[in-house]
Amino acid sequence: GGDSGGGGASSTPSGIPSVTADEALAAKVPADIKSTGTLTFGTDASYAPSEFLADDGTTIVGLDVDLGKAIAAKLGLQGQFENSTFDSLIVGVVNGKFPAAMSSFTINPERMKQVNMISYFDAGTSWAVKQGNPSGISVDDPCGKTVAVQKATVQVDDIEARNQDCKSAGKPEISIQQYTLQSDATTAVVSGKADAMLADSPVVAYAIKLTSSLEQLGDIYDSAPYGVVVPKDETEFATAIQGAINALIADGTYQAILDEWGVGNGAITESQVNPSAS
Amino acid sequence: MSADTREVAGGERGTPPIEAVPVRHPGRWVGAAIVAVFVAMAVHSLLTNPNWGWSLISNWIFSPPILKGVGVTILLTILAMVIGLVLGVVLAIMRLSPNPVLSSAAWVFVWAFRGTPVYVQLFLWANIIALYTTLSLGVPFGPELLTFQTKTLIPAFVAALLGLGLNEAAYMSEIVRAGILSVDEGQDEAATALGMGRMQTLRHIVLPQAMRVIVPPTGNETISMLKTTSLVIAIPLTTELFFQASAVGNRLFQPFPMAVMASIWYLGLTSILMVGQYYIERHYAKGAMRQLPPTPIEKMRRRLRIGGGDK
Amino acid sequence: MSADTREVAGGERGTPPIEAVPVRHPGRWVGAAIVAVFVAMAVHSLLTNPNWGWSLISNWIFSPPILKGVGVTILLTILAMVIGLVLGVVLAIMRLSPNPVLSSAAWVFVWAFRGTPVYVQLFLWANIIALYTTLSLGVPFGPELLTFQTKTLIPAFVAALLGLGLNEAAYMSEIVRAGILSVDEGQDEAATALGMGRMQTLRHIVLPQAMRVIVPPTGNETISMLKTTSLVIAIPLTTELFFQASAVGNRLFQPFPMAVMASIWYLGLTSILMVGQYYIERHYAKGAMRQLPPTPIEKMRRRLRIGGGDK
Amino acid sequence: MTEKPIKVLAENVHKAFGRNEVLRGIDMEIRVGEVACIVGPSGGGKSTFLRCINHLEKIDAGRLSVDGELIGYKQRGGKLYEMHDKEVAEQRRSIGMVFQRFNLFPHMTAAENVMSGPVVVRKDNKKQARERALDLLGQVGLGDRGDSYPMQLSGGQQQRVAIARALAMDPDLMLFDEPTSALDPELVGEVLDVMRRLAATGMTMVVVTHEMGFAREVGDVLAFIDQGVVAEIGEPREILAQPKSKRFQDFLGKVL
Amino acid sequence: MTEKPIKVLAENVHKAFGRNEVLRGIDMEIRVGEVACIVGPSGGGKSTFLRCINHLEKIDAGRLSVDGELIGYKQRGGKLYEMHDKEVAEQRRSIGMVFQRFNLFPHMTAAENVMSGPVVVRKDNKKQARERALDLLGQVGLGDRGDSYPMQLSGGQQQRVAIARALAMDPDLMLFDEPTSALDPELVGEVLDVMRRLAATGMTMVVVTHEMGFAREVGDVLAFIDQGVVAEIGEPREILAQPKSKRFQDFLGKVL
Ligand SMILES: Nc1ncnc2c1ncn2[C@@H]1O[C@H](COP(=O)(O)OP(=O)(O)OP(=O)(O)O)[C@@H](O)[C@H]1O
Ligand SMILES: Nc1ncnc2c1ncn2[C@@H]1O[C@H](COP(=O)(O)OP(=O)(O)OP(=O)(O)O)[C@@H](O)[C@H]1O
Ligand SMILES: [Mg+2]
Ligand SMILES: [Mg+2]
Repeated sequence: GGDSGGGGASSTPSGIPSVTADEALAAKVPADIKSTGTLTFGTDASYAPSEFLADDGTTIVGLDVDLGKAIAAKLGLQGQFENSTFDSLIVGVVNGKFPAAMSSFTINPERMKQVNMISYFDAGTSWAVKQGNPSGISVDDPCGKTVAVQKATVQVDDIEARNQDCKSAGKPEISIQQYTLQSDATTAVVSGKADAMLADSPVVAYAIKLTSSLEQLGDIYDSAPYGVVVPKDETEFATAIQGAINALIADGTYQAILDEWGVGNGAITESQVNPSAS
Repeated sequence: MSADTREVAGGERGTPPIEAVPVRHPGRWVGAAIVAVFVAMAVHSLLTNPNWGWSLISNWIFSPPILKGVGVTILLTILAMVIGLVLGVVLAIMRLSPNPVLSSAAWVFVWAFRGTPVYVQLFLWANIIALYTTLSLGVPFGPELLTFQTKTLIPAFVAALLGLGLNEAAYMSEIVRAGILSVDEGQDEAATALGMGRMQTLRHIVLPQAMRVIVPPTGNETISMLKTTSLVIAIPLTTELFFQASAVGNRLFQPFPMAVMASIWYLGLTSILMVGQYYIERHYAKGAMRQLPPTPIEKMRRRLRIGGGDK
Repeated sequence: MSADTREVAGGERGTPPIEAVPVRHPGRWVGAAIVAVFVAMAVHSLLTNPNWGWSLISNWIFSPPILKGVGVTILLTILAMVIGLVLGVVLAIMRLSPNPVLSSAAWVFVWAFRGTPVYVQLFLWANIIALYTTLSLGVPFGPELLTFQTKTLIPAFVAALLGLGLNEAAYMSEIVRAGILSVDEGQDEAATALGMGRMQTLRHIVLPQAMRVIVPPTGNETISMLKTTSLVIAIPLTTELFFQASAVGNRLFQPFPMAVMASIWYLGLTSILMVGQYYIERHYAKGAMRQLPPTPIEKMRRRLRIGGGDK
Repeated sequence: MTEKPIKVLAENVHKAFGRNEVLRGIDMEIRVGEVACIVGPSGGGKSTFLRCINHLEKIDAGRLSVDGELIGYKQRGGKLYEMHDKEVAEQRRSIGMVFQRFNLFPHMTAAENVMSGPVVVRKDNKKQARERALDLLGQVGLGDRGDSYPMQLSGGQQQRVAIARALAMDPDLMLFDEPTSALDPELVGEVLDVMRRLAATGMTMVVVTHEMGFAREVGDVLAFIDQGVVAEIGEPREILAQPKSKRFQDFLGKVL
Repeated sequence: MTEKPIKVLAENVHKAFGRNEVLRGIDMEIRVGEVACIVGPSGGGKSTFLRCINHLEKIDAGRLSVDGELIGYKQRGGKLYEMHDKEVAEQRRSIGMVFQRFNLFPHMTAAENVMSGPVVVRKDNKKQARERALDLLGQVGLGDRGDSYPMQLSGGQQQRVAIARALAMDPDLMLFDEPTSALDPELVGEVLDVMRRLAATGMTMVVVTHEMGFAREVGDVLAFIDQGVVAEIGEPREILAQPKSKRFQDFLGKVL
């Protein structure tokens, strides 16, 4: 995916302490992965700051990448990220194309029916509009306006629900633009192709930080954790990853990485496998 | 064919027809066997591999969103072809006009639209908005007389039509032009000698005859247009068949079966068009040759009679 | 031309050439004027509207990621065409084989690949992994002898090659087949009578002659392949030109200028190919007709000499 | 036959295609009601001259007028003005032309071919135009073939339809460019008959042909065009009897 | 001329295309060194019979053998087996064929045309094959045209190249299907001369032709094939002098 990341973001952050493997956790890693020595995460690199392409157009960088590599390191593995379309990621994990996926997956029941999800970050949904909200859109009444979202994200359901309300309230429909890439959605707002976009709070925050022409609309809502995705049957592996995350939280690496990407406020205190609350 | 041969040959002097043991072609059958194995594997997996999700497909293939998608796809195809055809004729005539401004303008149009991917063109149309948030009609360099909000003026569907239609126009203009040039010059001369003007000649004499050359490729264009509509995701226009199918696929975490389902729809629609196309071509060939050309199969047969009599 | 006419006519009996006031074509000039206005508007906005971001374009058009993208696009085009050509010839021969298994297999292949959008095919190739986590070679219904991890088997670039190449093969096979069928049957007969087998005849006699019919459309296929590569986003293959361009565009929140930049690249590349194509076609026409056909321009001119002598 | 007014007047007509000088000073006058036959070697410029008469080709130098009216130009004061396409078309209406290769419109029936001029150009009423067409087809002996398409007709029949088509515009001058040389020998006669009858009606005709018999019998004037000039001209029987120029003698040697 | 062994033996040969019975029981024997000429009305089945002799067409009933060997079939025990393409190709090598429309390979020079058989089929060494080709071209009077492409040659020259091409495979039987009927009259002679000389070398030849002169002078046997049967056969001069059957008389009436 294109990336909303400006200049410096590409180089891996320096302030992150190096991670040492934890044998106990490493022991829980499935044999076939252990044998390869690398843990490959599927991701959709169009979602700055969580995962996006650096200026060279090829390297994948971002919050999830740094976290994922740290988790892998804890498990005594080499972390590695592979680009794919967002809608093919979970299926990819289900079918074993990827042993795991990290791509800002908001944990929700439907997804947990398919896979195990290990929480690692708290994010909500928030909206962005052009500076000064020229089209006068509001989160509660987007009816008749043009709104951009990324295909297959939770925000699609969100905006479609709101569109239903508009219809039932007899108001004009929302014209929803579904983009393959989040960066396209963001760009659509900046270029005036859409009146507003809604996406995960860190993405919106980061986009606003990058371009002066955007501002946040309303507050963050629907706060829900992001989760690492692993196959349903790999419960042991799931707990291993959970352990790794908690270890990272404990030794401060976790916080360091979040701060590095300016999303420290989304930190969680403890990682869970398939948290019921969401 | 041996059947009626026998009877025929039997007719005279009751000669026994040749009863020979047919020759074996091991090599050829090995090839066939290999192909057969692949086919078998394919079929086998089609039937057994759950990932194909046939049940899913059969559940969804006639569901409202998909049918709506099919409708939009067909509508897009028709409208885009109409735009392409009309504009194409205009461009072709401009291209052949003695007026340098007109002909070179047409040339540039065709060159630009044939030289860039339609996917990129669609993307550009969608983003024209970024360029002209307000589209102004007016004297260039002068005051703006009329202004529209392009965002409201160019919704996704219109953008898609523009993108597909203008692109098609570039191709159609070449087809129409070829058709016009294919008509014998003697025809213009005769018409001109009767006192017809250039436009009258074009309309009453040249274009009707050009149809023979224009119609068949137009059929092919329609077929490929049907497929090209799947690219409007670049805009994005989300009501079209493939987007709808993959949206369902995402909701169910089953993108593959839904894509297969979309393919089935496309195959069905194009197949219908292809059959029509085949007969259109035969029809126009007939006009040209008085007597029908052999069908591909006939041609194949005749050719094979030679390879040494394998029937 | 009036220049040399004058001198020529002047030659004899020193007759004064006709010095006539040329006729005006108001109607035509109105048309021209309208076109001119549009062109002016376009140029005007091109130069004045900042959104075009010419400076951006000039900054990025030769930047490493874009150049890399161009490279990948060209590479994809070449490799996909090679696959398409080779496989296309095989399919064409299968299609013409007397063996029903082979010919119908080829027919189905062509039908399926020509009947579905290449964009959807690419999507399917990218997701085939989801279908066969492990691709197994083996006796159908029987034990699996060999198995690969498809994930390791099909990286994005290969998937793109497969998708583009196989799709192209379907089209090329039709072109090759048309070429083979275009060769006079007397040629097979002569070869057969000399004692050549069908494959020898095909290789030494038929294919070389079929080239005349095969090569020109192949050129067109190459041109359109260059544009089709922009669809590999369906996989996604992110190193290709348009994806890289729009990635930059997104990074700078300037999608439009970057798309324009990509278009400029495509236009440049296709223009080069088109020129080549033009001469290929003339070359093969020459072979066929001993004497070159008029260039489009010549033809146009001649036609216009008739509309009533406007030059 | 001197007192009739002049129909076609060519004075020193020049025409070149690029560097190829085709007409290098043609002089000819044809009077109302005359049948002028033009003969000459291939490439001599016969067709080109004929095409200049109805402005299918534009002359480079000289004067070419029909009924005293310049073809393709208007003279106002000392100045020449090119005519507008419409005016040229206007002039062509009264000049019928018949081509070597017939050039019938293949997508129209014989009757529609004959109607096409009147209906499209003169905007005649279709019904009357059709009656007139069938009448004309009758005159060329094809009254019953009105609904046949050209490709269903023999060459001779096609050429006769072409003549009827030209006549449908009620021309007072008819140009024929080798009307019979694309026909099988046995079909030549029927076309010449029609032309003969047409001549008898007093139509002014300019006929490029290789049929010396026709020229001798029907022609009032015979012109020998070679290398872009009228090399010899006169009363057919006379000049065929004793051709003066060497070139003409050689030519006759070949064709007779 | 009776004692020579039989080269081609056709017994009651039948061939139909779909419902169209083309050969309805052809009987003919041609002995080594004979020149058999076949004449007959168009559509009578002459070409088809010729094509059956080298199995370009498959016969439906009857027996057709060359040198006592069945064409296209093997007999083992009482049973007939179809031959494999390769074996048929094998048989064809020793049978040369010359077509009405020459069928030279347009993408090859004359020499390459002549070489093509030996090089592709017999895998001869290119260099020697070329020498042989030029030698053969010399024999048909085209020693100097080895590097010309077919379209640079006249019809007569092309047909002579075609004959050389057939001879390059060292056949002991040559089939000619109206070798001169696509040629302008003035070119017929040169081809017939070549064939005459070829006959003089003792080559067995089957010639479908309309050249009665050639048949009378060179032919040892003349067969009249009509409606798919040999309606009359015998020593050319005799049967041309007093044709028995009515059909043959009529036919001769037309062609002579
Ligand atoms: N449209 C044209 N463009 C260029 N050259 C032309 C054109 N028309 C005719 N010519 C040339 O003008 C010369 C005279 O042509 P024209 O047809 O008038 O001869 P002609 O006397 O009619 O010969 P023919 O008896 O073969 O018809 C020829 O050399 C021909 O090549
Ligand atoms: N390949 C074919 N398929 C179908 N019918 C055929 C084929 N070849 C020949 N025929 C038919 O067989 C009949 C005899 O054809 P053949 O060419 O043998 O006659 P012929 O004696 O050679 O005539 P000609 O002198 O014109 O060559 C004709 O009616 C022809 O239509
Ligand atoms: Mg002429
Ligand atoms: Mg024959």
